[in-house]
Amino acid sequence: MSNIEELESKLDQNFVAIRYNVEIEGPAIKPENDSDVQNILPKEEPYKSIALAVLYGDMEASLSNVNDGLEAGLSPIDIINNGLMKGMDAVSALYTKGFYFLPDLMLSGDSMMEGVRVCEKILGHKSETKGTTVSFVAEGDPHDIGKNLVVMFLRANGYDAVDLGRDVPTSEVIKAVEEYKPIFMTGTALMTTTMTVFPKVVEELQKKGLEVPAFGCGGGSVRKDFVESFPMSVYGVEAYHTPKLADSILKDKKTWKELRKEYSKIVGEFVPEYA
Amino acid sequence: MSNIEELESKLDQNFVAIRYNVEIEGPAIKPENDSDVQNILPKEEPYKSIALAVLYGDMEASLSNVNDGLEAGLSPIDIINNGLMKGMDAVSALYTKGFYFLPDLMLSGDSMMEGVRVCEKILGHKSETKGTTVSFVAEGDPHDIGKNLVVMFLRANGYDAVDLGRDVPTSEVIKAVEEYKPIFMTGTALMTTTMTVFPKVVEELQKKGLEVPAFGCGGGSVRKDFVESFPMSVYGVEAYHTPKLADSILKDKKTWKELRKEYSKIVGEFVPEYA
Amino acid sequence: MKRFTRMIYKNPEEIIFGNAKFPVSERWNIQFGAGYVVPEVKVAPQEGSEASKEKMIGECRNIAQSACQRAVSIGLPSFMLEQEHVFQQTNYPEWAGECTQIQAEILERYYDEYGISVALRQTPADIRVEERAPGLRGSDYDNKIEESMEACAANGASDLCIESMGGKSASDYGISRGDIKAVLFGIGVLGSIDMEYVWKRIVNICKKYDCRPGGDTDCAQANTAMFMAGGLLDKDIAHTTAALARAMGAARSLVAVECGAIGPLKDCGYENPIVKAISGVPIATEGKNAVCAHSDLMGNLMAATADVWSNESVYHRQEMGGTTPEVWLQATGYEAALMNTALQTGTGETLRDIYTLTDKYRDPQGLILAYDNAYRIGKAIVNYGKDPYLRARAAALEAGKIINEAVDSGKLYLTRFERDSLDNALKIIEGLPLDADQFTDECLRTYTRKVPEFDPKSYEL
Amino acid sequence: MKRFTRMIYKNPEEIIFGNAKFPVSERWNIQFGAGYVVPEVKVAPQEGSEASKEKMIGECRNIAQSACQRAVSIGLPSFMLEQEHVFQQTNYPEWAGECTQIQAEILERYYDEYGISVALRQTPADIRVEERAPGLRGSDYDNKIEESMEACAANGASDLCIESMGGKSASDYGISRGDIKAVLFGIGVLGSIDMEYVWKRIVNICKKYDCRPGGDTDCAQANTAMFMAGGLLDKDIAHTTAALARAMGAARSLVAVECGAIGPLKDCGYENPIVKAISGVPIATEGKNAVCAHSDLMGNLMAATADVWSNESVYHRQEMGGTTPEVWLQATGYEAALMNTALQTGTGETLRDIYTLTDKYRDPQGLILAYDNAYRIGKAIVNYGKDPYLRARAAALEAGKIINEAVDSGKLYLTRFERDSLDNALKIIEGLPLDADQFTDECLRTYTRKVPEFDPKSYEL
Ligand code: B12
Ligand code: B12
Ligand code: SF4
Ligand code: SF4
Ligand SMILES: [Zn+2]
Ligand SMILES: [Zn+2]
Ligand SMILES: [Zn+2]
Repeated sequence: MSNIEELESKLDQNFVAIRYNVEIEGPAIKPENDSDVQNILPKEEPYKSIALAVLYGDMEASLSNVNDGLEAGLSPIDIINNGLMKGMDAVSALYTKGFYFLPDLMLSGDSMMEGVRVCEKILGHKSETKGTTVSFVAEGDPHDIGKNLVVMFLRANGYDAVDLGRDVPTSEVIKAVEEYKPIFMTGTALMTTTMTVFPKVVEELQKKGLEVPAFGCGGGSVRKDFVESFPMSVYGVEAYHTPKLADSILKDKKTWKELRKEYSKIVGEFVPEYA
Repeated sequence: MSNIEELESKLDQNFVAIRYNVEIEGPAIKPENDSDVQNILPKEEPYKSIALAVLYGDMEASLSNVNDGLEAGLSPIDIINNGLMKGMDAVSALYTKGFYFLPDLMLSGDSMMEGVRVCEKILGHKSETKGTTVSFVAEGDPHDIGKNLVVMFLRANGYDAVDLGRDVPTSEVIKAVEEYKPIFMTGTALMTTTMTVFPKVVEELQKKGLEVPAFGCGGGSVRKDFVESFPMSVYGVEAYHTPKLADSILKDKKTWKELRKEYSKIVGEFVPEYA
Repeated sequence: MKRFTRMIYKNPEEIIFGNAKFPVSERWNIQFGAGYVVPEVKVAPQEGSEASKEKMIGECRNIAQSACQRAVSIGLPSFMLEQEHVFQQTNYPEWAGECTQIQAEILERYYDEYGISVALRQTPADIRVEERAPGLRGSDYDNKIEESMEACAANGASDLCIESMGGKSASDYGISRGDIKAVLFGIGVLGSIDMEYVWKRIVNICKKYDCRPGGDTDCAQANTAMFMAGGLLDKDIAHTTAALARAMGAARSLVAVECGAIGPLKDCGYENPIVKAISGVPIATEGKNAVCAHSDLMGNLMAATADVWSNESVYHRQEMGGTTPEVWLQATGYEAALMNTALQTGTGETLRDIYTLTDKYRDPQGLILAYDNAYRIGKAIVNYGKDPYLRARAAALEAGKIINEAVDSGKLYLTRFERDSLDNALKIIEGLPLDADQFTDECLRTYTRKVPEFDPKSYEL
Repeated sequence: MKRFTRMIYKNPEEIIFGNAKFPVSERWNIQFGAGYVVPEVKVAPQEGSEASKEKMIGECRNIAQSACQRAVSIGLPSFMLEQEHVFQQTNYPEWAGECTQIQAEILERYYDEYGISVALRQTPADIRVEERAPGLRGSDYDNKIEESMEACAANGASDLCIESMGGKSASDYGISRGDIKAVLFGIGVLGSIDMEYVWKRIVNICKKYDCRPGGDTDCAQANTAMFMAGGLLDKDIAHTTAALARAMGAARSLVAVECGAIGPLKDCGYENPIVKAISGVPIATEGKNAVCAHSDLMGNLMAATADVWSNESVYHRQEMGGTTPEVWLQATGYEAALMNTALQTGTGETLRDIYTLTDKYRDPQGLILAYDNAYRIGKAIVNYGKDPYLRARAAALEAGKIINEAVDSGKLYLTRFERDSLDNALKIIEGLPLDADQFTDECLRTYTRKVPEFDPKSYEL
């Protein structure tokens, strides 16, 4: 027996580290048995099956359900709104509660989007979305996962999220605002030396007399105090906050000033940065 | 032999910690043999002895030298300017070079001040100083050593430094400015929650139409960015910088804006906070 | 009042982190010195939070919440939150009560939900001003301290501390001039007198509640010397002078325990290893995870004897790695975890010894606090245990001896400034009277004149 | 190109901090892995410093100067300064050169004046953008990286590193969906291919100067997984998935060494213990003194095998305890001092083991990097050493086995999410083809469709 094994044999781990994630885990339940999910899921078929396939992130089942529905003469709009989107709503609820995880969300999102695409082909045009948003990663910055999550959350929540990519020149951001007139724009930067792009974007917009209702700025090194040092902006903390911010702009006509003040309330949880 | 002794016997300290202070120490020299000191010290007696007593921080010798000089009919003003102050200038030079330490400085300062007091008694009034300064510790703050050093350095360099003490209400600071019209004011705060007094002081001054050429703000928790967020102020780093700042106001008519820009140059050394 | 005249520890080898002869239990299922080390975190309220009670409460809530969140997120079995009051929190006892209450609520919620062991330390500020009559006793400020202490105890603090300032006037004068007699007077005599006044009161308050009297620190004196001494290349105070002040500080901080404080003693008392060796109470210490706030020359050594391992109040703000309560609790939490692993695996003594040796010869200040040397100073103190002055004097002499021995054996090298300051100080101390009253009289004559802030009435002298 | 098919270390017990089979010397009298641990510090340039070359140079000077000052002020025998370039420093090679030059000058001044051993690491940024043709090879950005590298080497860098991004497109897709096949493709195949391209070039540049090729890190992939996995209570990526990605990352980061990198490998390569076990080169690691920048679940464990002990780029600003270069160098400096004391006193193995055990069962990611387990993964890799795909696959399978053994022996408990993700991943990996070309073909078919950013031409596929 080597020395580390000998030491290890004496160790009572409870004095060193506690895996609270394991300690607090409740019993396993099937996702469709969760009470919130039951409230969200449609009762009638085939919507129920369509939603369930999304809930399970099962792309194949989702596609065949959607095709079946279309063949049975259901309207593509109904399939999207009463089936696919409901499934996604249920997924979001489970994610918020901590029963579902990011990969679930991503796979469900993929399943939903595939279904929507099929429906849109039948429709012959893009389906109605809640609104258009624009997202980008600052020029000179390669870190794009946060932005990818933001875009995914927006799409999963029914927004038409335009993704400009990473290392995006400021001029392209301005062009996109002119073109899409987004109801919300998000910028991600993970470096002290790239977050400085945000105020430049605002300045350029103002020069051209353009405006967005709010410009969510987030990313690993970005600080609230920095973001609040220029106008139009709101400091964004978690990617899954994004659709809540967008919703509150859309539904409650919140301005960027109000978003700053009511952030915690709008996203519905304690946010240390905003306490 | 206990275990720690056994371990200790194996230890080659050069791999753990190096006492660079010991490593770089040059040979001992007598203070009066230092070339800068020789340039500063008066050549003629009794000024030379008076200055030397200050240089050695020898209060008794200083007093008796001064008394001897006065009895011999020298003017109190000459004793102060050509004797006591020269000694102090030499002390400052040695402190700046790192040959002298704070206690040397304090004791020399005490010796000089005692001598000055005796001369002033003969004069019948306060001796001419370079100018008046006002120093205080912010309301609610008990930490006063930094302020005490600031005051000591100012006095040692020929300023009439008014010391308002610690935990000083803002109203008293304003009153002192009205009364003394200082050429420089210093505030010390060592806490995040007391440095907020500084902008309040400035606001109150402005309300009353008062102004000081510059308001040096320093202390353990105070940050440059904070100090530069309101007008009239200069972030102060080391207590021994204070007389250099005051001198540059006095001689070069520097404004607080210039002090901010030229801080490193004025104090004559690399200051990380200003780099 | 009981005075320590014998060592509770019978030999230095017994002293080790996470273990104290007299462990302390506090609510929320936490023990100190009972075989494991507890990490501590504290964060200074942001600028502006002092502007209103509501802001300060929000600030305190936020600090507690962030710390709890990180604790469970990295799997800490236990931790202590300390809040060091700013002026307003103590000057308005209502603030003290409500800030404590919100933090207690949050800690309790995490205790209930996760079973994590927690503790809440409140440290009201010593806002007394000696030079403003009536000085240290009976002033408005003095009364506010008492009320704040009670408000904390009544509203959920699991223990109380203070950094009391008695004797600062004289010691400040002495430290900045290398006048070791003034330092000894300020710490050994005045500091010890004031401690009795302050601590009898705190102990009485704690008796009424489920709240423990923690401890004091010689921050106002020995830490002041340490901070002014600075790094190796600083040219202010000799590090040997600071070492002597520290040794004296142990004689003074011991008074809290003699009045009934049971620990864990307050983190910034770098003299705590000595007090632990004498009295057997658990101690908080800080060192290499206090870099956020200051630079000491014994970052590892201070862990060797810690029962609570702390950071130091830091700006409350965002770091890339989270907010500062999160970041710094993680820092102390991981170090405590290392110590606990060592204790669990029977390698605690080895870790203690390498912690110690890392800094033992970095600087004279660390040298005298190495647990073997701390023990020696403890013995010097208890030899004169009944006399606060003589024991502080003995502590300084023993510290000087320890330094000289290390120099003689070629393990520690001093600069000329350190060497001269030490020789000079030891010569003076050796020449001092062996009678406390005589010493006090002499000092009263000298320092009431030389130190304008010093007010004998504050010490009933 | 040489491939590792045998372990340089003959058994895991030989692996310990401060010692590598193949120590590295750099100018300014510093050695890595030669019996002592070197502390490292790095600080991110402030916002706004990117606005002009002059500002950036001032910023770099300031960082170097502060670090040097603190180093001598606390008595550090040696340290390494790293500067991770921001976009502009790499995109304008002139900036790279001049920033390096000023830092080299300052370090040299301290080396001359105090005799302190120093090193200057420069890490140009991988600014290539795969999804923008011509992608990873031959684009303007790609050429700028080369020029910047050369400018650094010519102006005083003592070694060069990079965090290269090859394969990120596929691995990002896979990590966020728990698609382990995409992760393996991104790391094991694409990452390894790109590493060859990047590293042959760096090694060639270094040959021309007194500058060493340091190493790479799987930051873009394994760290991304680790960061997204987050703390114990986060609900994004399963920590078991992140552990598998880390194991694969070792197979990929090894390529730098195979191309001629000699270490110390770059600090944030948490896979470095595995690479060290295989190749014997010194490594930089980071952990509990990187809390400023991120929260990992193995803060102590990563010290067990460190030859250079680092913080992580932090805001450049003032703390109460000094500026951040000072504060964080003191943090890593004190930890390195502890390790060096242990090495000196013959207790290094004990410290290594308690470092390791502190985090071994905190999380599956730490478990597989414990030096004994790292060694096992290393063996799995060299068994298939000649085939980058198969060795990454073998690494993941071995990591899975290690986790399952710990679970079976009751030492580690997994959540359902971790359990399911692991079972699922292992099942998929086991079912993958044993032929690299076949695997690559399959993946090309799947992921060119699913991952819009992925461009096979960037890998000459
Ligand atoms: C992984 C990583 C990389 C990977 C990135 C891979 C990828 N796919 O993106 C790679 C290897 C490419 C990389 C490279 C570099 N990196 Co890097 N990297 C990281 C690291 C470790 C994690 C980033 C990450 O993906 N996090 C996970 C994602 C999900 O988080 P996120 O993007 O922040 O998003 C979250 C929130 O911010 C929020 N959010 C984001 N945007 C928005 C918007 C809105 C509206 C809302 C509501 C929310 C929101 O949502 C997410 C949470 O849900 C960070 C550390 C850190 N603290 O972030 C360093 C970090 C960003 N990198 C850093 C550095 C220095 C670099 C390099 C410059 C180093 C170098 N010289 O080589 C290079 C970049 C080179 C270049 N081109 O300039 C530094 C930046 C320091 C600085 N100057 O400020 C960091 C901070 C590390 C550190 N020191 O702490 N890096
Ligand atoms: C010693 C000390 C004390 C002693 C002070 C004794 C004394 N004689 O002053 C005592 C015990 C009283 C004390 C008490 C407290 N303290 Co205290 N204390 C310190 C400590 C450790 C050192 C301070 C010191 O004397 N430094 C040496 C002097 C020389 O430095 P300085 O004053 O900063 O001056 C230097 C420069 O700033 C400059 N300077 C200063 N002013 C100016 C002006 C100009 C113009 C210029 C050019 C230069 C300049 O010159 C000097 C250098 O040459 C600091 C730590 C630190 N980082 O500073 C904490 C510190 C200030 N204390 C702190 C705290 C929290 C407290 C308490 C509130 C704790 C409590 N709850 O009990 C209490 C205060 C109670 C109250 N009344 O409110 C915190 C403040 C945190 C915050 N909120 O921001 C600090 C920062 C510790 C920490 N966490 O890092 N403390
Ligand atoms: S030194 Fe630090 S820990 Fe100690 S009392 Fe003062 S502020 Fe608190
Ligand atoms: S994780 Fe940190 S150390 Fe590693 S490369 Fe990315 S920024 Fe640098
Ligand atoms: Zn203190
Ligand atoms: Zn402390
Ligand atoms: Zn790193």
